[in-house]
Amino acid sequence: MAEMTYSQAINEALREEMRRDKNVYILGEDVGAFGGCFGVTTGLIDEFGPERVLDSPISETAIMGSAVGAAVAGLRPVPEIMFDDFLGVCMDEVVNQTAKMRYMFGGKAKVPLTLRMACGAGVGAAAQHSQCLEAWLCHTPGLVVIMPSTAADAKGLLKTAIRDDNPVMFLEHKLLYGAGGEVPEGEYTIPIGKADIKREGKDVTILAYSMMLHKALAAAETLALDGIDAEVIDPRTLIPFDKETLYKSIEKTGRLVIVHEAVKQGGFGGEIAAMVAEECFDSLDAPIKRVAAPFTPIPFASGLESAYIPDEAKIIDAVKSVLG
Amino acid sequence: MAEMTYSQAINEALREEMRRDKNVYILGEDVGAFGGCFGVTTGLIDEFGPERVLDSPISETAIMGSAVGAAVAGLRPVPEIMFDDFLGVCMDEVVNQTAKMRYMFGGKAKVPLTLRMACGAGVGAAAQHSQCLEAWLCHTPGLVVIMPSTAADAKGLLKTAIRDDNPVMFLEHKLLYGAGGEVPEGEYTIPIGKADIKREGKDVTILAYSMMLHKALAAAETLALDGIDAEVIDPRTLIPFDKETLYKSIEKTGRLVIVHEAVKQGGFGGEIAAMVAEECFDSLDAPIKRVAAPFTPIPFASGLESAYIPDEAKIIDAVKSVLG
Amino acid sequence: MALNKEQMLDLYRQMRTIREFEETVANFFSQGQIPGFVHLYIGEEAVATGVCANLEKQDYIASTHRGHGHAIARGASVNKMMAEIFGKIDGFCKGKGGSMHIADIELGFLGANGIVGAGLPLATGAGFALKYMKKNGVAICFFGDAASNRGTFHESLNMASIQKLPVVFVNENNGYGISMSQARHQNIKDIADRASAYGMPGVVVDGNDVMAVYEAAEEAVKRARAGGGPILIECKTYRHHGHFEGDPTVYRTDEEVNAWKAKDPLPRFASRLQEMKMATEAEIKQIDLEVKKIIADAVEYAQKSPVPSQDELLTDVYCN
Amino acid sequence: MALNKEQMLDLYRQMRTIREFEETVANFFSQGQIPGFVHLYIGEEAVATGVCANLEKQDYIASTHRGHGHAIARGASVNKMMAEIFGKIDGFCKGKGGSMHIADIELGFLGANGIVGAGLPLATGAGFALKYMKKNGVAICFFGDAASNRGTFHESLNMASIQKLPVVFVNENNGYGISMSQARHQNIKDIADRASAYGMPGVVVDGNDVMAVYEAAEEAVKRARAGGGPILIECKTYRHHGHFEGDPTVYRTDEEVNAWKAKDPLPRFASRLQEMKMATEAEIKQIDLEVKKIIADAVEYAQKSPVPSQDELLTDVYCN
Ligand SMILES: Cc1ncc(C[n+]2csc(CCOP(=O)(O)OP(=O)(O)O)c2C)c(N)n1
Ligand SMILES: Cc1ncc(C[n+]2csc(CCOP(=O)(O)OP(=O)(O)O)c2C)c(N)n1
Ligand SMILES: [Mg+2]
Ligand SMILES: [Mg+2]
Repeated sequence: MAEMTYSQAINEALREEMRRDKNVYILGEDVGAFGGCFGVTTGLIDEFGPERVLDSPISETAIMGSAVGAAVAGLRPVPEIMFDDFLGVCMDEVVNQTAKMRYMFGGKAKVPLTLRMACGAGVGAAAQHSQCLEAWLCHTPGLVVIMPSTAADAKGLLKTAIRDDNPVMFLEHKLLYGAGGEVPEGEYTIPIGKADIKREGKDVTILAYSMMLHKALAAAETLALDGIDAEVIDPRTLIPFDKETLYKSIEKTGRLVIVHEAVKQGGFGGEIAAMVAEECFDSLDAPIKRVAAPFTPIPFASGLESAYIPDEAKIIDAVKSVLG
Repeated sequence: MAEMTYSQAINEALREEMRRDKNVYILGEDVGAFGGCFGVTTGLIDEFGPERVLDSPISETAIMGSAVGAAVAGLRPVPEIMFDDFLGVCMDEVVNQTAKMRYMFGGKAKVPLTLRMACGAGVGAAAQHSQCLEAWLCHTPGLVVIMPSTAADAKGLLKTAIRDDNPVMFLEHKLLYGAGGEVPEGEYTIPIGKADIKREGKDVTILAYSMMLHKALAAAETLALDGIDAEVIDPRTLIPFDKETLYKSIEKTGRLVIVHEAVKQGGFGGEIAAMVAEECFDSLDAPIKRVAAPFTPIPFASGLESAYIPDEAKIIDAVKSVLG
Repeated sequence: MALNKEQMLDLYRQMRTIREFEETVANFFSQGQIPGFVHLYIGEEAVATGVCANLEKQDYIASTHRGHGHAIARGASVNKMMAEIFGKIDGFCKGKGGSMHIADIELGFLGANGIVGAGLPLATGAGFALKYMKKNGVAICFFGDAASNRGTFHESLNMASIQKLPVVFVNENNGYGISMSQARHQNIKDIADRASAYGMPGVVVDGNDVMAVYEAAEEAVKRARAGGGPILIECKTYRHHGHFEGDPTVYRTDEEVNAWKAKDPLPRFASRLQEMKMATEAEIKQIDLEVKKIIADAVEYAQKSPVPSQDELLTDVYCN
Repeated sequence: MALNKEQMLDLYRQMRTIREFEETVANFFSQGQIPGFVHLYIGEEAVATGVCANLEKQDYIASTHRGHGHAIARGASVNKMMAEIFGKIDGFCKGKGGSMHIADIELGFLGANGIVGAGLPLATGAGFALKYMKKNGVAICFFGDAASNRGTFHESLNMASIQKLPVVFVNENNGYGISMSQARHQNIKDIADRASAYGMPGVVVDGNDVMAVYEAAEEAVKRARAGGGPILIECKTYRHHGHFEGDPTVYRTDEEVNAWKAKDPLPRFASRLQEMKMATEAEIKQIDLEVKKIIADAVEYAQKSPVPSQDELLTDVYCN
């Protein structure tokens, strides 16, 4: 195992896949010598040159649209949108082109691209630079949606994503970029669609992903002091979603708390809760609780932003309430 | 009561509100002499002239973006996007400008616009002209989301929407345009955020909106022949959502089936189910069932399209399964 | 390069095939046998035909909602096209796409597209791929006059220009976006003038003259293949039918329609062929008859093809 | 119209206020007292100042992520601005917006904007409203060189042109979009040349010369008010600081920075004022001192203002 940051892990995944397959290229704003807004692509242009690491004009529509065109024509683009908040600028390309092309063409197209983007609050970037918008993507047939929470997962999943023939939406939490973690040495990949039990427990299941996984783990440790043994599941991939791992856990614990940073209303947690309420109803001993952001844009002032983001205390409250 | 189509009812609402308030104007593609792609704005240009009924270039970004600018500067724009499928083209304007402006500016802006758009499958328009994308909008704090199912509701709610100081997303189902209905004579409005019990019953609650309300009502009649007495609730407004009416119904029936045409995964039905599973758990005697579209783009061929769209038979099955 | 007789007749045959195909579709649509929206290319045949005659196997084209002509000119099977439009399993997309989504990536046809202006970045990306893979290829993007007001136009031409991509942007200026005339939707006369905003050349061509289109495209394609970068070609043309079948076309006058019908690219090229002694009237009639048969066969093919089975609903969403 | 002494000194005072404000923000940012992203306007003061000096009460401006200068030039309270940047309740947005969302609709300031190019359609809409309500007003849109590659630029200029709206599009060409130089992000030299794609005039101005900017804007604003329609003004300028505070600016050379600093709009205008005998060095120093005090007061105001209370989190999402 090597210790590295989430950002370095992503950088390594990009580098390894670009070495492995010359059809992989990167296109995004300031991804070249500047290394990307968050430094994730640092140094790649030195190894692969400006033909494979392309600085783009501020034209997300063309970034995404040209990536689809290049993908169906045989390349494996890894476009970057600086913030997932800018998805609205190229949503048509993501939803009506990227996601639907294969189906509309009767299976006769492949769109092997991986769109990377930074999401999440916590740095005072306010309403237009802090959102978690995975719910839009999870409602879109044809897309794969991945939100890794650790450096190791980020590396292994990004490598798989780049090799996958389906379009993958890869959401990186900006607060995690600097977070360190153990990453296996050498070549490895992580399968898409496999959840990871990040902590085993028997009293309650906490499902959390991306940044919130870490808050859930911290909450679990605090709960342990009160004798509550929480199981913490990280789905890692939202589409396809690993129901089996989750349902098995609920059968054991009988209780579920779902945690995500996105706005609760209409968030992907609702889908998970609904799925469970439909397919796992008899295993449930208590209502399903969701811990997520309130129905408001993201405020700038630090105190308000902290109040906005779900935290350990709220997770603990939710767990205690389902435990009765 | 007067008999008129859904389309005529919307046209009347527009006409009445434009007469009432000279700051109301319409902007969209072919909304003038052509009368709009579905004929909804027919004749308005004759009464109000091209200064208030503006044909737009194919520039949804500018349609929506300029509407926001005009709204904060004191007008009440009623922009039209021909198909809600094109939301992706102007999603940034909808989500990052329209919805967030008031909050970002500390309450010191009003964005009184009403975006009208046609949604829904059933006319063989295929993957890019048939979607129901309300879930994206329902996940966006700052927006009001309305999906009327009848001519009377469409008229009364559109009038309220235009007068409302919040941005309203108004989704009209294209299969309903030609559907007739009774509409009250004279001036009336319908409040935003009030569900309507379209059929009273005691055995099961069916929540359905837009086109699906009609399929739910048909299913309820068929179920009645089997002695099953279904209550059918039309939320009409999705944001804000009338929980009270729904919860009261569930307390009575103990069972809930949610029906919408949008893709089930990540659809707004998930939010409703999750809400109920969290806040109404003890009133539930059975798992919550959702009847909605499968996780696939919308196919062209008529037979496949029919299989895609939720129908009476699927609603009946779902009801029977929660009763059984 | 001057075209020989065979090539010239091929151009004519291509245009006639498009015309016959479209008239047949119009006919079946009016009988209610085709669902959804259908946008016909009648009157604009010279554009797709003149452009695509310059293409090679590795090249790509991106199309629009009005895509039948582009597909045929690129060499797509009319049988599979007709079957698709009828929603049958032997269609290009197994009946899942319909008129607005006919595509064949293998053939270098990136698809018709239901989103106006969406083809522009797709073609840009295909051009990028061709350059990246050193395939000596070129990507063509067809798009309408009204589409030239979408942001995708701007972003794509800018990107293609700075990346010096082998992309030929072919504007089909038929004077209208649905009901809105060009004079009302933009404040310029020649869309080709927009090229200068991206530092690329812009050319105006008579889009009803297949030879003129051919020659302009020839030069543009040659330049692009040689690494000269993108170019914008504006073809002035007209659609004889309404925007979609069923459009009452209240927004234009009979005079205007008739003036343009007098410039119909088909009889015009037929006369020219005769003037140039490239073909006799009989030869042309013969082609017309052959084409009629081919399209009639396509209809038969489509009608005989089964509808997709119900399990097709859930396939092709993802690759495995 | 020639400016009198008082007006000229006001221009100077305005620019000095922006400079002092920005340097103060830079200072507090580097001390870690300001969260989030901060984009400073230092070096570009002449643009906002020269343009906004032409505005009347009913007019609107739309701004960018680099919006402090625009706000100050439009007459926004530096106290409320500073408080906003510090995230305090007395800020323009009660601390909910921060640097990138300072706004004051009452003042005709449609807001800074975190989305590059988003201001273009907003200003177009505000211009539409002014025309619709016959307010004899004008809407200004500031936007960067890199923003001119976004689709919103294209769609907005086209719409403003066909609707003949009173909108002045002011391009602030500081040569870079973050790290990407203009030469790399577009294949043209003068962004003003893009105006012809919309049938509107385009003008290039020395953006470091406040008088030149003032005069170009004066003409444009007058024309727009008189119903002459929109216009595009390109102001060539430069930002002295990095893209955002903390940017190591690896993408440009010291020579380049120094060459531009030699053209710093502030000392340049100060000299000009003295040459024109509009002000003595002492008078200018006096203004500088006064401004220093004003900004110091703004900091005090901001620091004394309380942070927003927790219930502010959920207010202002909807009107009631
Ligand atoms: C983004 C988008 N906006 C609107 C439409 C509806 N629409 C379909 S075709 C069309 C007109 C297109 O005009 P033009 O680009 O000139 O092509 P033409 O139809 O004349 O060939 C419109 C408005 C659409 N499909 N996509
Ligand atoms: C749609 C969008 N894409 C990307 C960004 C990230 N971003 C913020 S400012 C900026 C550069 C803007 O350059 P320019 O328009 O020239 O303005 P300047 O910063 O030079 O004033 C970028 C890429 C953004 N905020 N919005
Ligand atoms: Mg056209
Ligand atoms: Mg710049």
